[in-house]
Amino acid sequence: MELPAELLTRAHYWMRLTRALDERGTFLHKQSKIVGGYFSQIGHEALSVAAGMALGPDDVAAPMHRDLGTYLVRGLHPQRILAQFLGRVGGVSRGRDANLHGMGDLSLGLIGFISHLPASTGVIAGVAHAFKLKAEPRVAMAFFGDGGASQGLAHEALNWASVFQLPMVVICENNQYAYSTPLARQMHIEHIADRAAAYGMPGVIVDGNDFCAVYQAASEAVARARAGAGPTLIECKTMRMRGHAIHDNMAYVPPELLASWAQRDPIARMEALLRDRGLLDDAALTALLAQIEAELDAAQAAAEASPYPDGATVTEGVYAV
Amino acid sequence: MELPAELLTRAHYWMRLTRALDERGTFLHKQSKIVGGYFSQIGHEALSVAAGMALGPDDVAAPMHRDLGTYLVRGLHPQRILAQFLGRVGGVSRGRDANLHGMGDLSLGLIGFISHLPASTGVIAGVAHAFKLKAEPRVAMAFFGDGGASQGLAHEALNWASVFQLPMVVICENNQYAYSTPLARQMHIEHIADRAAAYGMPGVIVDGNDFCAVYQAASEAVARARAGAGPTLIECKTMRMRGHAIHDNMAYVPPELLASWAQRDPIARMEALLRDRGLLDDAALTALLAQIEAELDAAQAAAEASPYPDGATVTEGVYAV
Amino acid sequence: MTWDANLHVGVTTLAEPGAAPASATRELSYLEAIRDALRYELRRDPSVLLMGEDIGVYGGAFKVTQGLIEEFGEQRVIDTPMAELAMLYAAIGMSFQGFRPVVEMQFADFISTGFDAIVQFAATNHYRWGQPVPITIRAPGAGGLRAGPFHSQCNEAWFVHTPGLKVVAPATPADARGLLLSAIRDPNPVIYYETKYLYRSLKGPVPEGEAGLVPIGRAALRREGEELSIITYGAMLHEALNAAAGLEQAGHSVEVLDLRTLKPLDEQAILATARKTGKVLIVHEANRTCGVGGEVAALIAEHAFAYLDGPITRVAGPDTPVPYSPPLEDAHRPRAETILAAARQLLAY
Amino acid sequence: MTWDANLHVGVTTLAEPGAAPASATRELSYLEAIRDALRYELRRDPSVLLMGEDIGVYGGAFKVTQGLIEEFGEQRVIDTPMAELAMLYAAIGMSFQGFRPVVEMQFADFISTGFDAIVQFAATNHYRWGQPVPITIRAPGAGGLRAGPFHSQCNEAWFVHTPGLKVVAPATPADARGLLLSAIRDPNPVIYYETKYLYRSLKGPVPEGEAGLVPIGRAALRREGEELSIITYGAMLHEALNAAAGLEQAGHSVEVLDLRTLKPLDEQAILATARKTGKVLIVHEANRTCGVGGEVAALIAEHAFAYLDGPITRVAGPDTPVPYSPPLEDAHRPRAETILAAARQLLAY
Ligand SMILES: Cc1ncc(C[n+]2csc(CCOP(=O)(O)OP(=O)(O)O)c2C)c(N)n1
Ligand SMILES: Cc1ncc(C[n+]2csc(CCOP(=O)(O)OP(=O)(O)O)c2C)c(N)n1
Ligand SMILES: [Mg+2]
Ligand SMILES: [Mg+2]
Repeated sequence: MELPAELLTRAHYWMRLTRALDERGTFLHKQSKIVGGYFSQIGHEALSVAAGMALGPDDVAAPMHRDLGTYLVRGLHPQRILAQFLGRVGGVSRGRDANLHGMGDLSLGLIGFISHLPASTGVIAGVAHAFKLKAEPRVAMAFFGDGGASQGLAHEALNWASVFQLPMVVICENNQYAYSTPLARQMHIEHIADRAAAYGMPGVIVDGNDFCAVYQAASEAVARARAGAGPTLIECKTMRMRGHAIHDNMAYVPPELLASWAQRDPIARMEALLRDRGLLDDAALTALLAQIEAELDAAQAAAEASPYPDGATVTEGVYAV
Repeated sequence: MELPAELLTRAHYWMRLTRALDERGTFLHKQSKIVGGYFSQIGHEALSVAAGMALGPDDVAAPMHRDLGTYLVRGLHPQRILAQFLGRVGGVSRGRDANLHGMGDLSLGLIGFISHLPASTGVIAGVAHAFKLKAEPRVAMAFFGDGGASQGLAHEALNWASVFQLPMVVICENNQYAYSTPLARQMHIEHIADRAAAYGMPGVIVDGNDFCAVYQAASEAVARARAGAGPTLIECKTMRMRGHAIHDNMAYVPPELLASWAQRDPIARMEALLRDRGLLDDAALTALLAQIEAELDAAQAAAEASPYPDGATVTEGVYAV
Repeated sequence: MTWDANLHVGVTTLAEPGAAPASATRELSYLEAIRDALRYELRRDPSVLLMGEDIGVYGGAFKVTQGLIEEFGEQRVIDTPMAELAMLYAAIGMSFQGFRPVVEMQFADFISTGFDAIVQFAATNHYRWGQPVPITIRAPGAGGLRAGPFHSQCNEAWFVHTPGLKVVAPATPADARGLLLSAIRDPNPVIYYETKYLYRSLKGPVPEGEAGLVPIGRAALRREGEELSIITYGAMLHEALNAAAGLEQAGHSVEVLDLRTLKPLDEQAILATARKTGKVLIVHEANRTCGVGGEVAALIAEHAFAYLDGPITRVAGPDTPVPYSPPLEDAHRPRAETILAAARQLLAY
Repeated sequence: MTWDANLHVGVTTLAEPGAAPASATRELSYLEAIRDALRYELRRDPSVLLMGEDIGVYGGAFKVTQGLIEEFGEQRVIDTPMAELAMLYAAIGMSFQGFRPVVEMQFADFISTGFDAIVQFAATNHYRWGQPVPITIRAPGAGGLRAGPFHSQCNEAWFVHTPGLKVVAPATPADARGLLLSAIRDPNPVIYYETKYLYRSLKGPVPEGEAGLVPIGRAALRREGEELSIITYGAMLHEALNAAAGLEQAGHSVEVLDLRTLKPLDEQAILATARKTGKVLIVHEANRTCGVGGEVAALIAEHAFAYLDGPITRVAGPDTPVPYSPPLEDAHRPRAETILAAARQLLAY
């Protein structure tokens, strides 16, 4: 099925925005304006944007550290993200949490991430459980990686979702590596989606660098979930195109592997498709990129104008009152 | 393949001993000589004995709370088990651990059980890992239940065993219930063995009440493991014929279900087979039961003669020196 | 010889000193008081739900939730797979959508299996992105029941140390009900340590309705005295009260403070009793080192130093797993006699 | 404004006071000292092996194990799946077959993911059935590196409270090496807290060979003094020494005790310094409530009471997650100035 032009154009914007924001993050880290760690998501734009776009406004997602696109699609403003990266009061966590951690905002249907992978998959099972108990036609979406797949919680949460037949969609982003650990050291199988059978749920394999493929698979799974037909596991095959975090030079990745995935860049593919369908030309792309840079310039200026939190507030907010 | 007469006769002894010891435990609890909890294993004799007998003397097993048969087969003397139940110094844990917990003795290739299910599956992965690292032709065997299958650790340990292609055999004793929780509330699949595919290892389903079936499947898996061909998951279908623990009247189990499994009693089946093959008659059975009672009488007397530990020793042995 | 044959037989009835009984009270066992609180909250607030292993059809390993699935249905009394970590994470997720889940750990000992969900996610969430996590975790803990190392643990100190949690440990039926109501209504994750030993062995008056609410963070002075303060919580309260009664017979006036809430500690009440008597004996069943007693001692040594007339003394479980065999467990668990001996020594200082 | 640009630049060189330098020493960074200990033990004892996420080919998130897989091969330096719980259980199983696994947690913060294996199995096993569990768990902990709530934790108190474990926390390169040798050789599960902050920022003399062994259970007096004792461990030692130097300039004589081992605590050394100076300031980076400082205070308040000339005072991380943003983290982490202020107050008491 061919996706509507409007949707593709929108997706293209989100994907480009995601990459530009990510590159800005990398640059801000080089400038020592972002301190501590920084995670790049280059290569994940198709899957994070597509998964996010497959959800409805009342649905809830728990993206992880490379799902910048999902945060954006769900309406988290780049200004709040940049302020978060910069440790400012205007950041999503008000300076309390680091980089992409803790970027939760339930008004946008976003669960904040913690490091302990794949924690938010468990939380999403609970969100989906709540939807089911309230008989609301809403869907909850979890994300975990090939590394996260080895954690006991991935198993427990998938099992939970299937026992209770919850409206849950699980995006497994198989980007070939968990930090330096290649897939073959993480598991003795080829397809993580094959694990869906262990829970009696459908498992789907898609090309994670193909927006349309991810969007279609995710939309079907969301529709199934919304219809009360239970959870789905979608494995998106992709590649982490940068180091685990910014300090990691990825010497452990065979250059041929990287090179072959570079051929499959999700944005290049999306743009080829758009050009094919007459939805993009050089001028339009140049204009879009300029627009995005302007948006991000403004967002960054606002983020940098946001103050650092006052050290005296360090003990505030531990408890809700 | 028909199993040798000698082996069947030996198995019959172990199964009868297991049941008699278990019944004695129940009786001692009724007499308030055993305090705290007590777990009956009635119905598990075939699988626990068969799995234990499939191992060689240098192999290691981590039986759980209903695998009394495995402990016996590996050479743990009923006297030490009864003294353990009675909290005496002569018990395997010298009075420190309760009922079937902590009955470890590496000289017998036995790992002591902790409550936190399925902990010893993780430990067994490490034992198997050690065998592989040392290139010793030894096998490590884990046991977990249908309840334990829901725990994250079951997933992590199976995955670990398959990633490292360890000489490990996993006996999943699917006895239909975890405490009061029926299988369908524990998982949305019918066969736990189907989860083996999630780890790229063979999954085998056997009738857990049929000694020969379990013995053959376990022996094959042990041989595979010993040959360096990696782990196997064996699901034994059985039924827990008593309450979860002694205080539990099992009101939640449909009586028909119990009745149907009573028809498949593992000892009755073994004895029918033995009679078929001319290896057992009434007189021999009577003699065997009398012999077992005498053995257990002696074991119990010795266990009861063993003193309670001295309270003053409570802090001893926390650390190895 | 048989042990503990009458462990559950002698039922202590505890008057609540200090508080005049509210007009409407009932005599309930500690266990009934917990069940009553659950039922009361389930009726009062449709967002409250229960989750746990075997809590529905079976009514719970200790029958605390008996009858509740019949009254509230399996949408609100949820039998779960045996998966503590997923259960606790799911509770967090439910709380994000308006529920107030009360999660039963079958034994407090199994709380470690779901540890990450509590200490990493639930405890930190409000601080990080401002979203409250109103979940209650019921942890049936402590020993004295010949249940061995994995069904007798007092592991509250792990959570008292972890920022972002609240921890309560009622010692009476009235507090069992009153603190559970408060825990469920609290917008923060609260770990509710209930003492299995007291389930059926302790009865007491329990105020009905809203009158029974016991605020989190407030200790209760169970006995007033002049010469010595015993600070304790949980089942040890009753051992301490027995010891205090013994000391009274010997002419000593002893104060007994029941902490009730372990996090946040009622520093005011702790310091007030320390300043009043100048001699403090801290008693808990949990392992001694880095237990709650250490924290209480440190608070006093810092903020009531000038008032002290003797060493701050602790009576606690020794640093070993809780052993199974009766003579060993008896040597492990503090009793009135152990407390008496320590108190005598401190009084003589 | 940029923060912490020179966090790793200024390298402190610490002379080890008290101990005359052994004949053969080298200047190593704290990180190099850890690596040296690992290499030394891997060479010395074929039963030693390393396990962890990304420790082999990659050399570890902090490059602590860099070069070791090249020297010892992937049978002894094992890259594992991302599964802390299985990893720790596997280590236990390996130890039952003669290995001495050293398990790296990528950050101390992830130790909670494998919690059960440590606190339920490893900690209790010898007490229960007499089988030792000689495993070492390396936990790179603590903050100051702008790493946020999940890469900065000081969670040692969980394990100090749990019977059956040993816990060490070296503060110098010499101790980093010497305590790691002892941890690996110890027949018990030892949690080895290494301080990321010191990895590259601290250098010092490290004795070679067997001479460098540092026994578990013995504190080190880093500075002698008369008026006040600062008791601390980990990165805070250096803040405390700076504070003590500042106090010396103001004419005060301050003693600094480095605990080094947190379980079992060196009670003798703790009580000796408390009795000597009569004024005790306890400093740690970990959250205050129910931290190791509480235990130290309680020990002193019980066993050195008669010698005290002032309130036992604690300076500790406040009871919050470790926040990310520099001004918040700086307000969270005790520094020489915070210690100075508390010490001045106590000296004036
Ligand atoms: C429980 C846990 N252990 C270790 C880590 C440290 N760590 C952070 S990300 C990572 C790799 C994750 O790999 P994957 O799940 O594949 O996600 P990716 O980074 O590839 O997107 C590791 C080991 C962690 N975050 N959580
Ligand atoms: C982690 C954990 N949670 C809860 C329990 C309490 N518990 C003890 S046995 C049991 C049921 C176990 O069922 P299963 O694994 O099927 O073994 P079975 O008793 O049926 O042989 C439960 C819930 C436990 N032992 N461990
Ligand atoms: Mg990955
Ligand atoms: Mg079962």
